Amino acid sequence: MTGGKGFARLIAVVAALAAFYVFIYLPVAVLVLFSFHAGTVPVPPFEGPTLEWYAEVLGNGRVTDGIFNSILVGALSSLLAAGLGFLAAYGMARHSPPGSTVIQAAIMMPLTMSYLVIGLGLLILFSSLGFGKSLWLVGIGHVVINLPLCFAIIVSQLGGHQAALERAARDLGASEFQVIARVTVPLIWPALFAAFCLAFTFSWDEFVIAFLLTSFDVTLPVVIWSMLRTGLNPETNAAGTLVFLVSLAVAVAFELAISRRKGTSP
Amino acid sequence: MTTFTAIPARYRALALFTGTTAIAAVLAMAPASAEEINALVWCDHTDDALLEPFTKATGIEVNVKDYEGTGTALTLVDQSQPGDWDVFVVDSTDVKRVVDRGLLAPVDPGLIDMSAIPDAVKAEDLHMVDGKWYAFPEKFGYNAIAYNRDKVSEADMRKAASMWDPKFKGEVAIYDYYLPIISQIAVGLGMNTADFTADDIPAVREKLFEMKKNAKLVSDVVTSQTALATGEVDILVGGGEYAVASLMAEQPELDWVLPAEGGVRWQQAIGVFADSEKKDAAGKFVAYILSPEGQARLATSSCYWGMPANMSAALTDAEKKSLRWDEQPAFIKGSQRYISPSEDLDTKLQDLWTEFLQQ
Amino acid sequence: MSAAQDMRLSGVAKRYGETTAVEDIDLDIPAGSYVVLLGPSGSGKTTLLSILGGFTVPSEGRVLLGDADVTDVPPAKRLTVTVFQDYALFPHLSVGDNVGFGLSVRRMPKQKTARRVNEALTLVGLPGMAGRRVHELSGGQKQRVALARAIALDPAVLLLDEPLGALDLHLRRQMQDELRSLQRTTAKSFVHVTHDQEEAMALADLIVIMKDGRIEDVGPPDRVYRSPRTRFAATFMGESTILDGRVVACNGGEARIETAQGPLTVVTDLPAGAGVAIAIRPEKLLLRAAKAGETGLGEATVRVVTFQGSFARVTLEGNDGLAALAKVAPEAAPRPGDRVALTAAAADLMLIADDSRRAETKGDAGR
Amino acid sequence: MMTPASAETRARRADLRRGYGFVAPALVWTAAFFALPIAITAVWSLFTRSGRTRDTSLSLANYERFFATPGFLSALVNSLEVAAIVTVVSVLLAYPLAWLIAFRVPARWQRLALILAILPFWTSYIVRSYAWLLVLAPNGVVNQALMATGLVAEPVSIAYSRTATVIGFVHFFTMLAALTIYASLVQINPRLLQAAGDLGASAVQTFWRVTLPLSASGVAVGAFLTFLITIGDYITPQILGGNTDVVLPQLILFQITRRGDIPFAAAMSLVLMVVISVVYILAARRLRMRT
Repeated sequence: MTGGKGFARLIAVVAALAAFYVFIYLPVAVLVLFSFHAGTVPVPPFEGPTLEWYAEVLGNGRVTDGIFNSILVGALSSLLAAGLGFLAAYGMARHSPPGSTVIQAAIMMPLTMSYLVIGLGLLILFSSLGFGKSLWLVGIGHVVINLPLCFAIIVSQLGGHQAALERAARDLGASEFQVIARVTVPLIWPALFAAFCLAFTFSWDEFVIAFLLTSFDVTLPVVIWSMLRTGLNPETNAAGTLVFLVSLAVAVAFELAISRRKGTSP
Repeated sequence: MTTFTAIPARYRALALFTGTTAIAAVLAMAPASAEEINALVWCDHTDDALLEPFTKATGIEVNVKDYEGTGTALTLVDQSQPGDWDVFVVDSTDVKRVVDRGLLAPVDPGLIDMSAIPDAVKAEDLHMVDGKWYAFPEKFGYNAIAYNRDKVSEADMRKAASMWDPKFKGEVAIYDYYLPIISQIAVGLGMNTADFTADDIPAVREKLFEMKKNAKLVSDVVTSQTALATGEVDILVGGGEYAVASLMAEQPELDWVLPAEGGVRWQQAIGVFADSEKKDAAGKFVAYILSPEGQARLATSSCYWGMPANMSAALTDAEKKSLRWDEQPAFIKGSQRYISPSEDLDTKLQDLWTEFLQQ
Repeated sequence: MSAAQDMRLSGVAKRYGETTAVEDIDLDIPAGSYVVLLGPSGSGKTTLLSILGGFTVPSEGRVLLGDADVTDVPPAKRLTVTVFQDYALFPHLSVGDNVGFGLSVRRMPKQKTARRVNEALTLVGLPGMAGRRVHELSGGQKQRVALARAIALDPAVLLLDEPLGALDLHLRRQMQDELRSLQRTTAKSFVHVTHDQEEAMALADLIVIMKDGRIEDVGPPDRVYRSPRTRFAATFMGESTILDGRVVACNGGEARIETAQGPLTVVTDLPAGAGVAIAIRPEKLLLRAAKAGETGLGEATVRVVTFQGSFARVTLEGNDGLAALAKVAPEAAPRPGDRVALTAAAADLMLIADDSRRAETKGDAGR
Repeated sequence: MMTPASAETRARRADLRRGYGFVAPALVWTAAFFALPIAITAVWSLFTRSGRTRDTSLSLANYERFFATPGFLSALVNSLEVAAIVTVVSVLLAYPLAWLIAFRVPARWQRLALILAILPFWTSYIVRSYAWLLVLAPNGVVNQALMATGLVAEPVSIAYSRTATVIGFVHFFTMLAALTIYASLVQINPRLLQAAGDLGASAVQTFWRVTLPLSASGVAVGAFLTFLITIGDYITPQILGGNTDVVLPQLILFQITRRGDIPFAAAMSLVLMVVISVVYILAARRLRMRT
């Protein structure tokens, strides 16, 4: 690399990346800033800072309930989606039943459908069956939308490499369950984890299905939506910032856990 | 040996997570020990400051679901199972319609002190059917014009025609609720909302669509408020004290007026669902909302402020000042109620609104 | 787990739709023998190993282990263990856990497992390595761990799928010796797949030469080398010069055969008129005129001479386009373009029944 | 009696049983909670609402109403336009970002770069859309920056418009498309690029003739997801669009929540479904042709 040209190129790369990150972080920065806004109206110019809105939001039972409900629905539905997705992916990859293109298309189909259509369908289905709206229905809907995603991620990771190792394990006397538990799952653990995390993220932030299928116990996005519609103050910003911080902490914790694991085996 | 130092570390996080959520799930399913009632309400009833004292005093938990507009509320009821709901807060002008659908049970007027409610607000014609009270008036306010005094003159805003005056093109926000806005146009055109029929629709429609040409946005309370506060728009059609009272302290240039032609008065009432299985608890909640303390908390609820129906509400002087307590007699006189549509007319008005949104 | 047992394939074929992977396979693997399946890629040797291991269920025929029919017994329940080409060591487990895997899925007590793991690791020359991580190992060490993992289960038959393919030449030779001695120590049957004929000769009690899904020849290495049954066996298992000919007369077990390089006599009872091939190993092809008891094979032109250390490799073109190959002492090597005479001792002429008769002769190949 | 031929058949059958056994739970779930609801939605779309009750005699009235009313059709057109613009802009922005991260950021920083790009999206989608209102406000960051640099003298009005909706969408989908494109870029064997260079291709030629075709699947997946989610989303246009440029999901939600006309909402969502399916089939065919 010739010094001057290389340096110029480096600057260009850094500048381009910086521009992207500014764009990506712009609303988040404003959001966080105005969560400390001292006025009741979260509009420029900024005044403050104050922690008043955090106290408000943490004292707001609907927000904390919403967070709890969101974690509950997200964790259970993502676990189920990743589990069903894994089983299907494993069956497809290792037993390749005939008609696998059709099966695959059937499993992937919800991915090509708008959440609104899925949510309305479930609303009609459950109301004609006489089921009341509840978080369980939201969880069911979230499994529907996340199952194809989990399936796709996991099936793409179930390659020939693990197949050879699974074959070896079977040869060494492991039952199918033992193969899955002791070889397949540990080997594709990152894919399973990624599928779970992605599913959780989608569930955590999903609005329309949750909006249509809940009444009293609602998830955080629905709480935030009604906060937005029902009062102009920086409490919403504080709630958004808290969500961000929690997510950040979780991401950092997992990142540390993974890198420490790597560190034990140099 | 090495297995246990290396591998389970991968599972540990998941195991912990799974365990926690499983416990959480069990906790969530555990039946709540306290008595619970479900209330379908406007958002001002979702304030913890309003609900907590009641729960503390009676041990009754109140689950609230907020809606905006009677249509939404009725849709929610349609999508529920009988017995799901106990308490209903609804626009006074829709009480009859709701009673016709068999949704409300009569309430015992002995529960509350009627004497402290002004006659215009008491409006027996709205709340009573066949001589029985079905809902009690609890709170009211105005849908008029909120505006930025630095940008537009109060004199202009006092003219109803300013709502569709092309000179304000791009400076107008419209509150996204068909009943008050249509009523407001009707009042602005000199009509009487009580006599509004389907024949009046074409005239309103014309002005409504003229107004849409000026409008920068049609949106819910908060989006409209934000637009007004950020200077995105200067005028909020359908705005009133509920929209700007909370902003005035920081942005004194924001204000609201009733046009000379008159404004529209919103008024909400509280009743008990006919198929509620907890009518006693629901009745206690109604009584609490209409008690002086309940009225004070409701009037200054965080979602929006408004005038308490019960004039004996325990409000401070400062709060009364913010609500323009003293000017109420004149305001009430200068304002009309929402159009009170039949099912058929309501459908027509909603279709009109859908068309308006798509203009 | 088990003492060594005989394993037998009888009438085995495997088809995938229209394509045939292996066909007409009859093979005995005597208990305690080292069998090498030798053949070019695509010859079906890996399919055969897979059928032995239970990963592939044959379309026809039976697989017997001892007296039991194990044709569709899954690998997990079969007394065979496979050492895979790429070792298939579990990257998420330590060396010890890899070796102990088979024992631990059978719920063997931990202490006993640990003891067996150490024994197996010691046997392959890796004592005390149980705590290592797999990715810390060298190629040769991985190979040994894979072996130890298989041996720890004490299988009746150990199946090795090109086990040395990934190693460099030096290491491969060393591992060959170790494999051989491991087989002797454990007294188990080893079935080893390779395409390297030197490896096959170095290891095998019994070599199975395969081509196009069929067995071409089976026998001890020296027999297969000295007297290959088919033309393919003669060229794949070491190089050969092949002369095509026809029996013109047969008399008391000696046949006179006409070739483009002249007449010659070999011991056989083939009838007159039969087409035959005669193979001569390069080191047996002499570049001089025939003496008494030797057979002259005409003249040839030297094409290429390559120095190979202890010998020189000479390719020649003889009468009728014959492609001949000889190995001679370097100091005696001719130069390209020289005309030389070709000669072989009568005993070094290896008779191969012609390809047209292969199908009939192959029938008894496994016996 | 066991014949060897049946051994193979039996083994294959056992394998099939297991295969279907593993796949079955996911299939059943999808059938019960995806296929069935959509089938019921289709039936309901043939009902009509009369007053607050339902007329369950089957008719195409809802579809006739949809296609006969200019307002509804224009919402569909708005939806298509917005989704198309968002898709194109997002991919155009995401590709360079993904390319920079995959090929210009050192390998050990790539993970961090990606995490940094994803992090903001862990904030609530709704709050983020709302935050754009503050960013785009007349006295917001964007206008202040524009005025400070002298690009404009007066604040530009961006919020509550189709532009604002598009910006809100693009913000999210640039990240999403960058992820799918990055995933396909890092799968390209670097030796292929070296080989192209070795065979005399310039950097630009290598990009157009090797890198881009090999990452086409990532682009297609990212673009399709963007289109799909954009055309079905309610939040962003509702918050940022100011209800002036109504899109189909807003009308569907309007029918569900305010008018309670579920049959009509069902008909509209089936129209939306058909549109998405057509786009999906086109995209899938294009992708198959290219690979």
